[in-house]
Amino acid sequence: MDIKVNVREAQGDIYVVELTGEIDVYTSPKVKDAITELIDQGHYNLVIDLEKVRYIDSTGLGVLIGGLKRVREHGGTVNLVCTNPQIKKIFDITGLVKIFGIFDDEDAAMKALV
Amino acid sequence: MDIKVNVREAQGDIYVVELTGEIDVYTSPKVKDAITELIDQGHYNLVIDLEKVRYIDSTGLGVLIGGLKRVREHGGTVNLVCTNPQIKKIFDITGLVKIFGIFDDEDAAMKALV
Amino acid sequence: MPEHGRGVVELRIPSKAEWVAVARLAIAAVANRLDFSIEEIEDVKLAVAEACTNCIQHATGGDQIEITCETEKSSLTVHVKDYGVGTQPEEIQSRRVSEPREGGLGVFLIRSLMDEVQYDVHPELGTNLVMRKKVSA
Amino acid sequence: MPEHGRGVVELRIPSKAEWVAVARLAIAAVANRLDFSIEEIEDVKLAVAEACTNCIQHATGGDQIEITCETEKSSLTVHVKDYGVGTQPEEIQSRRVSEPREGGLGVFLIRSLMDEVQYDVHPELGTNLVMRKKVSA
Ligand SMILES: Nc1ncnc2c1ncn2[C@@H]1O[C@H](COP(=O)(O)OP(=O)(O)O)[C@@H](O)[C@H]1O
Ligand SMILES: Nc1ncnc2c1ncn2[C@@H]1O[C@H](COP(=O)(O)OP(=O)(O)O)[C@@H](O)[C@H]1O
Repeated sequence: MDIKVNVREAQGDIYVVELTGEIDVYTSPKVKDAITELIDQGHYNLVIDLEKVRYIDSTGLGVLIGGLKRVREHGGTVNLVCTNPQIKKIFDITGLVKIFGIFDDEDAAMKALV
Repeated sequence: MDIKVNVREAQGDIYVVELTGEIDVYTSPKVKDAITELIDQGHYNLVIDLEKVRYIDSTGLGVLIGGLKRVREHGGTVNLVCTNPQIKKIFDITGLVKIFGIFDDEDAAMKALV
Repeated sequence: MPEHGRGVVELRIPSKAEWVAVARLAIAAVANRLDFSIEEIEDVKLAVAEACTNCIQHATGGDQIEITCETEKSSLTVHVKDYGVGTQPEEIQSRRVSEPREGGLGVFLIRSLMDEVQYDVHPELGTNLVMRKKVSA
Repeated sequence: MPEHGRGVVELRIPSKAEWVAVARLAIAAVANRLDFSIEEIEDVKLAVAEACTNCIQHATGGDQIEITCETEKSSLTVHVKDYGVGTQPEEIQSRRVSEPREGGLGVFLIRSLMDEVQYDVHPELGTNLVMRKKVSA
């Protein structure tokens, strides 16, 4: 019932944000802070890896959408890594599948950014 | 929050009862039934494998103690397989470590019976 | 398990973000008593968490959230009640996402994940949400 | 997590075996809000479950169990209350096991796993158990 945020630089000024745990109204501010910091530093191409996320609620989705909106203003984008069926279902029913690129692994998410 | 009971015959008329799940006031009658059935059929040397048990309470301990008492009346015994530290701790603080043979794997528990 | 309990479980948590996880785990344990699939249990978990999140974020002044679960053999009904100064009934609506926006997904998710959803809004007394999920199998 | 909430969480379950798992998971989620180790959380879980089990097995006529958790930064206090026709105070005792016996381990475990344990027995009104666990770290 907690979230771990791990940020690392990949090739070509892409940053990978790897999240572990549960993203809810309590933990999402921590995710938001990490994404905001990257954007403030001028990094606009992000891969957010949700493979180790067991749960996400609407505040978590809001943080992802907020990040996407900000990087888009700078010509960047956010790709997601997610294979968990329950979480993919949430992106499906909210229509967010049409807004985010969702990939099966970090490699694919990264390649789609370059 | 459920228990699965798997009974199988091993060599030398030893029976192995493999439990998976949580043993509490709700699920322990199912464990008791399985053990009682074996004893009623005349099997008095049992290995009860707790490796896949994540939780046991006093009613679960009561079932194990009850089984041990009954097989002892026929010269048999019950050996346990358990390495989970939290569960071992329960056997420790209740003093049941002195009453049960507790082993790291089924092989060891079985050898000690023969 | 042969017998599935009808029963009422009540939970009361402080109306603060850090306690939503308690509601989530408790409701999952309650749902687990019924014949729900894992996916259905996750649905109920998220719907109840969204409801709690809305109490925390929108019900000004309420300091407790009351969650009442009524289980029957083939359905679970959950009441989520707050005592905050609520919203106008017309505020509560769900919408599909056509362009990225940060808010407004909670009620939409609740309506999507549960079979029946009813809001009982008393702007001065708080909001009472009743939602029901049927066992599909 | 930087801030640990003081707060009160209340749970009410039917006094039936199948609901103890709900209390167990809810209390684990509450304990998880404090700085308890995994082992300490397991201790609290088992102690609360044993208390509920005793309500179910010994508190004749009570149909509900009320569990109240008070969290502070460095300790968790749990009240487990039933409304059954209870026992005589002297019945509730814990003992070490010298020979195999099926019963009588519950109260012993509660006293071993928690830091403070107090029974408040009203033979006609029900039993109120208050137990407290301190965060060791
Ligand atoms: N418990 C509640 N108390 C007061 N207002 C509520 C409550 N639940 C929902 N609402 C209202 O419904 C609106 C939609 O909620 P939701 O779909 O979760 O989106 P968001 O929370 O992002 O606004 C909220 O903005 C709020 O006005
Ligand atoms: N909530 C309760 N209501 C009535 N009696 C209780 C309660 N809790 C404990 N007791 C009494 O304490 C005794 C010891 O309980 P315990 O150590 O759990 O062993 P057991 O349940 O196997 O008897 C019980 O037999 C019962 O008489």
